[in-house]
Amino acid sequence: ADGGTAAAGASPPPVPTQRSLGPNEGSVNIVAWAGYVEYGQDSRSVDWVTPFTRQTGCKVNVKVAGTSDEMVALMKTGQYDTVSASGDATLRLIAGGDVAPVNTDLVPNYAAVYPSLKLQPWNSVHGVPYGIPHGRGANLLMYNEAKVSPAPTSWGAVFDPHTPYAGHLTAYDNPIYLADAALYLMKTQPSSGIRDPYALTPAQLAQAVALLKGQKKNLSSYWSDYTKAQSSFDSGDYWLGTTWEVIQQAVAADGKVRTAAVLPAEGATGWSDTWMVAAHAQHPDCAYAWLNYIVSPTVNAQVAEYFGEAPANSHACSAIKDNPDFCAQYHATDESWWQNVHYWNTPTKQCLDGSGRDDCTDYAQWVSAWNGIKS
Amino acid sequence: MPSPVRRLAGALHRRPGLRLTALLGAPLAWLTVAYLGSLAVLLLSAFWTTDEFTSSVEHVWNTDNFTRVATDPLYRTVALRTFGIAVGVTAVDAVLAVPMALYLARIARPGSRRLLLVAVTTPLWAGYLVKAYAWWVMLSHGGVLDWLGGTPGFGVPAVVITLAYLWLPYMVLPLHAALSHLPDSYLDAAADLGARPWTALRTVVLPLVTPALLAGSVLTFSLSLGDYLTVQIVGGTTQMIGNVIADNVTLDLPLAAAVSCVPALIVVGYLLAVRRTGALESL
Amino acid sequence: MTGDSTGDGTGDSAPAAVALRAVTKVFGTARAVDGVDLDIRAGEFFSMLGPSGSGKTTLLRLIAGFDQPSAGRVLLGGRDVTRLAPFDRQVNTVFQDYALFPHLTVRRNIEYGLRVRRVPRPERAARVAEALDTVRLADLADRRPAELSGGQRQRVAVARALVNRPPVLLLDEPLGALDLTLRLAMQLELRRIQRTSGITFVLVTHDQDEALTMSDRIAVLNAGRIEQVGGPAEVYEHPATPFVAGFVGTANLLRGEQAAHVFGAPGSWAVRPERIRLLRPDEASGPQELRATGRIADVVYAGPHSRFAVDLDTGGRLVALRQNLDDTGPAHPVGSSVTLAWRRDHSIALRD
Amino acid sequence: MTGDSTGDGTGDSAPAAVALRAVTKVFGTARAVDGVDLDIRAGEFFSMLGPSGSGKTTLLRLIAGFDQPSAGRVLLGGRDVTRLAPFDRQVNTVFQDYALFPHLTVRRNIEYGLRVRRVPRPERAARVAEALDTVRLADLADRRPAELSGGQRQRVAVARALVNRPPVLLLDEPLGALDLTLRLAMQLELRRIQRTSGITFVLVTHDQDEALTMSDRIAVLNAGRIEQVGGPAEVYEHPATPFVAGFVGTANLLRGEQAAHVFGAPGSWAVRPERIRLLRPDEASGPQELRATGRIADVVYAGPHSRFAVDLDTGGRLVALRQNLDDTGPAHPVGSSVTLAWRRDHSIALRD
Amino acid sequence: MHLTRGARLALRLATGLGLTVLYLPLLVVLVNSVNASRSFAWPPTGFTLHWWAVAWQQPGLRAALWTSVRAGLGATAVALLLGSMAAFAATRYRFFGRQTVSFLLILPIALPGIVTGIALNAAFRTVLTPLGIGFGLSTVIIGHATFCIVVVFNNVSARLRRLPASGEEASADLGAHTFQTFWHVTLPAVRGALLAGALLAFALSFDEIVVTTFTAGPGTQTLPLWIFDNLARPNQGPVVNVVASALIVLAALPVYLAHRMSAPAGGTG
Ligand SMILES: Nc1ncnc2c1ncn2[C@@H]1O[C@H](COP(=O)(O)OP(=O)(O)OP(=O)(O)O)[C@@H](O)[C@H]1O
Ligand SMILES: Nc1ncnc2c1ncn2[C@@H]1O[C@H](COP(=O)(O)OP(=O)(O)OP(=O)(O)O)[C@@H](O)[C@H]1O
Ligand SMILES: NCCCCNCCCN
Ligand SMILES: [Mg+2]
Ligand SMILES: [Mg+2]
Repeated sequence: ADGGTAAAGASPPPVPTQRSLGPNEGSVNIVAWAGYVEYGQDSRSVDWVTPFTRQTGCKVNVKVAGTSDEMVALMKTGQYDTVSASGDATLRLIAGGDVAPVNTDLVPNYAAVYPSLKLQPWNSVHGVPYGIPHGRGANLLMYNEAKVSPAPTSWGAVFDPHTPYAGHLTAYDNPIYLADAALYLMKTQPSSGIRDPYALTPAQLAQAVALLKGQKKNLSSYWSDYTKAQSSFDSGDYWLGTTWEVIQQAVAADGKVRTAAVLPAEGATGWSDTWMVAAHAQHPDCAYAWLNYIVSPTVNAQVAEYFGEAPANSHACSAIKDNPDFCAQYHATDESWWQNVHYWNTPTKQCLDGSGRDDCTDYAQWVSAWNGIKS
Repeated sequence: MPSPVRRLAGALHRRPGLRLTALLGAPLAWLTVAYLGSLAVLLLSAFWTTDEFTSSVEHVWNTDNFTRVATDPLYRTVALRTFGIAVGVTAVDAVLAVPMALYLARIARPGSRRLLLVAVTTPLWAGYLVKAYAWWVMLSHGGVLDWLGGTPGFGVPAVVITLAYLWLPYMVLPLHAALSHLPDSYLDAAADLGARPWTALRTVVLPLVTPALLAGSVLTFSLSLGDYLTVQIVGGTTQMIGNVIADNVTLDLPLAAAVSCVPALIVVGYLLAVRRTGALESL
Repeated sequence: MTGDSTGDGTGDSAPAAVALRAVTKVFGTARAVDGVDLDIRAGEFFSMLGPSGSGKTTLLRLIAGFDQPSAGRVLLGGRDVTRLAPFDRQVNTVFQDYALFPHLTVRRNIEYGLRVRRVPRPERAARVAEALDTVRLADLADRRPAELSGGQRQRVAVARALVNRPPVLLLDEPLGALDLTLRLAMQLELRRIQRTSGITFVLVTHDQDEALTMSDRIAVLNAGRIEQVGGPAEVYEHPATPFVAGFVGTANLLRGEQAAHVFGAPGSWAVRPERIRLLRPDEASGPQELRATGRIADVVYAGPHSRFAVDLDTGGRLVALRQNLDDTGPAHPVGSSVTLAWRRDHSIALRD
Repeated sequence: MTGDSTGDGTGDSAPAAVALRAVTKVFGTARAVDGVDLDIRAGEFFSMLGPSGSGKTTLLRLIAGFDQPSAGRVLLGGRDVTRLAPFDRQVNTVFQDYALFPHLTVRRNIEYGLRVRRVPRPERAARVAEALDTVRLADLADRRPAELSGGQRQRVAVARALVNRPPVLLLDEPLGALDLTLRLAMQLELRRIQRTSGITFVLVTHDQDEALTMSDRIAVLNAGRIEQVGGPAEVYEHPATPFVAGFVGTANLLRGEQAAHVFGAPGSWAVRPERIRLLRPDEASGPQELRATGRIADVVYAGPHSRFAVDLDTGGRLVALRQNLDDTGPAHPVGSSVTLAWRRDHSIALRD
Repeated sequence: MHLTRGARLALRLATGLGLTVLYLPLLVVLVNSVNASRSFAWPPTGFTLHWWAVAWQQPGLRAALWTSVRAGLGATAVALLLGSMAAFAATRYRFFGRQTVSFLLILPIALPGIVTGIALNAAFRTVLTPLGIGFGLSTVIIGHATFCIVVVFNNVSARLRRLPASGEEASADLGAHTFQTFWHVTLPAVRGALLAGALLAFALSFDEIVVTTFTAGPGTQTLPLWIFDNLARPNQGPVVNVVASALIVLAALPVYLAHRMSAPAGGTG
């Protein structure tokens, strides 16, 4: 990962850090990605909420969010205590004063989290942690082995305007996908001067936009939910495009088409989600209890396996139950593999590339750019 | 001595204004307070601004959002595309619904008529998302349509097809009601005067059911105008005005509110235009 | 329009304007029309008279082609049209509820038949103007039906049918909804139009007065069958059945014993109220007259005439009618004795 | 129900069953009822006769309380009820379309008024049974209205109103939808019920025959005003205005010049068709008679009588009516000359 | 209607085609609910009842269904009350601005759901949150009721317009006061319309996703929200198909009954 200095956006508004834990409040309201907070709603065996409630007496209300933007909006309502924010949301939450710094002393399981995930630009400001890492994944290049040959090794395969696979490409439907284009530019066009895919000057952003506009006409569609992406690969609509490991695993399990997912030469973007606590949490003690619980080795293993990502807790791999190869497949312990993964971060005016400049485009500009591409 | 209820009834009888107020008070209060009030709050918030980074709303009065909606070609392109899709959906539904409603109301035997009507309404229960996804399955390469001969793929045609499918019952129902209330004698009279079926349809039936057709179109048109989920599912890379609003809701609510005025104004204009025909009563 | 010209002659040798041959119409299990044979002559004013549910409308709809007979044939001007659709038949209909198109003006309503048959515009305009004149509605040509009174609507309905110059015009109780004064005026109007146009009119009514005063011939229907066909006087003076006697006018029916006492023979006998004279106490009956004595049970003043209900001494009740020609005649108060007399040949023997 | 017993007496000193005082009803700009003063006596059979739109229904609705007068007062049995709701008034109505409750059986329909007024169950049952008997519907008590014929529905409507024993019963053209035979039978039935119950009946009709034969008194309405109130003979024989003369019977109206020639004085004159004799060529008119000569323009056979339209030599047309007492009288073919005669005192001078 | 044989046949074909189009996607849903493959891709790979069993065992699904039913019933109840009151006022009284009332009623269903949704959301946050009232089932019910009122209003007022006023007048004439008349005469006459309106209102609420998204509180998950979430969850696609299939089958019965009951006695032919 890019371990650049912890350069946050504008200095965050002062929000007090919790000093100690009191008695649990009896319930906790959580905003989370689908699959992070399972209470057996799908299958009785997939349930880590019920034991939590039994242990702590905190009843869990979960609100599943579909996008990072939605998470930010939900946290602004003040009704939620904790959130599993991705890197493209964290800094916005911090800067908006919506979340509080986390007192890691109150989260004993924090100690076992991989050091490479701690105090990163997307989960801390000036060395102050704002959350507990949950797990990580990379946005790989997936392709249909029957349709795409030779096997691609570069993101050029999805950015080639004259691709032989026109009409069967796909891309992730989110402003943060601009970073994928920026990463490609960074590696293939040094003249662009990009040093970090999340730190783009207006000119660099425009280059990324142009690349994506050219790509758009070759797309079958953008994908945002992964069931649809999975089915599209299954049906033959998609032959090639960015993916999450879990999608590729599911398609492989179905066995209808033969696919592979690779980390291209340029590396890839990725995510490392962070559990954060609301600035004005109504149930802060249950929230802390949840933070500690969800990154405990067994639960972290359970979530990671269920969702299909690499766990954050370094003891989790030994707690994986069903698939002995799981940690290997997801490169959980292979830190060198992650060297080429650029975790999602929230673009800010203060360039995140550690240059100290402040002429970078911020997230709002990325959103505008993305809307311009899609309209 | 009359009972108190009877006396109350008698007293109310002498005050028709009071009776009317009692009946109309609650619904009007609900609609103005809960609904118009909310719309006002929304409209008001369009004059605020947001911190672009944190998405926090800042209560600074300005009209930038409206200026942006009016001048940025992005919004014009999307609004025009959306309008075109809504018109297309309405046209497709009208063309499909007229013969169906005609058959149901005037030709099918009474016994099968009821079953057919149930058959038309039942799909409403299948769930909007499920049906949209079913179309996604059918439209995809290697999907049912491909299998049956060819698929238009994902894009504007797919959106029109899917929305037309979703709202078709809303067009059939008012048309069916109007057609079944059409007195037989009008049709007899047309035939008697020498009108062949197609002529009778054109000169008598369609003019008389126009209010119902417009009533159906109010739903097909305005539901299409505001949709943003179907287009996400089958639109490929297409965007509609609903997507622009939805994308901005969480990021920049004031801007979303300003963009909302576009479909809202179109719908209000459409309603005002068809109101004189009695269409709003035929829904 | 085909140029066939049958239906214009009035000679008996010309084919009937409308001919029904063993026509039957069954709805579910009910026989609405039951084996009807009928010839309607070209140019005549023909009425179908019968109580509610007797099949009048059904018969009309079979002629117009709105329904198909279950059995039998329908001929127009000698041509079998049984299987033809309404829009292929040379008849027009004036509907009971008029069935004016609400979205069209009076003029456009009247023009409709010409328009759908693609009559050229100048001819159309001329014929519509003429029809508007015939029914005296030129002033209201640009109104919609909703803005007209009942009588005006009725006239539009007639004009809308007439403008097509059909050989046969069918009218289903066109005057039912009008009040008396208007009804009488419209009766005259229809009769005038029929005479001047020479079109065959087939009028359905349940009003015996209307049928008697307007028609050249009348068919009396009962339960889907024709009971009698004839001129008004024939049907009224010589009813073929008790049903006809009772439905067309007041029957004054006596049967069995009671009839035997009065008419001298058993069976079903009738005598029309207007044929009966109320004798003054001193007055003798004529040589050709039957007589009966009784007591006045009821006197009803009805303006032009009064009705006297008399309970006969030998049983049964007869109603006598007396024109209020004069108010100096003898009073016959309720309860007083009275003698009735009528010409022997005005007694009507009925087959049951 | 309050126990007030007014409206049962028939003496003139008792308060009127229904009294209208300067009642006006305005709809928008139209005066549907225009300054009506009227007293209806307890126990009488009163009719309101008038053309369509003359305000008959509106008047009835004002009495029943469905509408409120724009000005004036409504009194029932001497008590001012102008501001009372229909359910607080002692009248019942038989509606033109009967307005039977479709979801209730005949019995439950009839019982309705008693039930909502909480009459105890045993009394209710007895009174319903009695009412069913009165209208002869005991057999059909468990049917729904949809399963009844028009005449039967009409009788249910009457029973439903009568069972409440209202002092006043309002009937809005209750017989309009029935065919002639049935209508005559129901007229007798209603008259019988009114006589035996002693209830004040107020009947709205546009059928002059019905009004003349059924009523004790008649009010003739025109354009929201009462033109004349009187007994049937009074209204018919001595119409107060040309409108009444024309609406109640055939007017035979002559004016100005034409009237002067025939009646000997200018002004508006009328003579009833049944008063006119058609003289045989050799026949002389009587000393008290007026006479006029003319030419037969039309002869209409109408069953009980024939109508002769005569164009007078001095201008104008008169219709003469002749009872078909006898078919031996002289024929008066169309076009022949004829002399008409009528008693001088049967000439009606009309104020315009 | 007087049609040539050809026209009749054409209409029959068109209707058949229309119904085929209406049901083809539903058939796809049904087939996918027994499709061994986890994705919706066509054609299916094999038959299984596994997903039906899985669906049966999901407490989250059952909870969402129950929430939807409660929201639907609540919204329907409000819509029935307010919609029929407005219908009575609009059909039995003449007053200035009657047109405006029906316009106002129709607005919530005609305006895009997202506009309604974010407007309500903004208003609730401005008004309710400071009062300490959070989002929950009741806010969902308020949102749904707002656009359901019009369907009850339309059904009831169409019925009332065709219902001659003479029935109510006859009742008053026979001594029934206003409330007795309503109970004994008017209510039986409009029962079918109320039922039809209620059914449609419930269906609209039951299927609403956009307005729900913006008005639901943290613990409130309706069935459409559950479907929305689960379409984006691993392995849940087939279960969603099961739910949809079950709903179609279950819905046909009440819809049929409602059509029977809402057809007035001697109804139009
Ligand atoms: N479409 C139909 N379906 C079933 N029965 C019918 C139909 N049309 C008419 N009938 C029945 O056929 C019989 C004759 O009906 P028709 O309408 O011809 O009578 P009508 O003489 O015109 O009566 P009215 O004077 O009341 O108009 C009646 O018993 C009627 O109920
Ligand atoms: N509710 C109303 N609104 C407006 N005008 C009305 C209303 N009711 C009656 N009128 C008008 O008042 C006048 C009298 O109507 P009313 O119904 O009393 O006549 P009517 O004598 O009963 O006629 P008909 O014999 O046709 O029943 C008519 O011109 C009518 O159009
Ligand atoms: N989103 C499901 C569509 C059902 C119709 N909803 C109408 C609500 C519009 N405000
Ligand atoms: Mg008929
Ligand atoms: Mg009237």
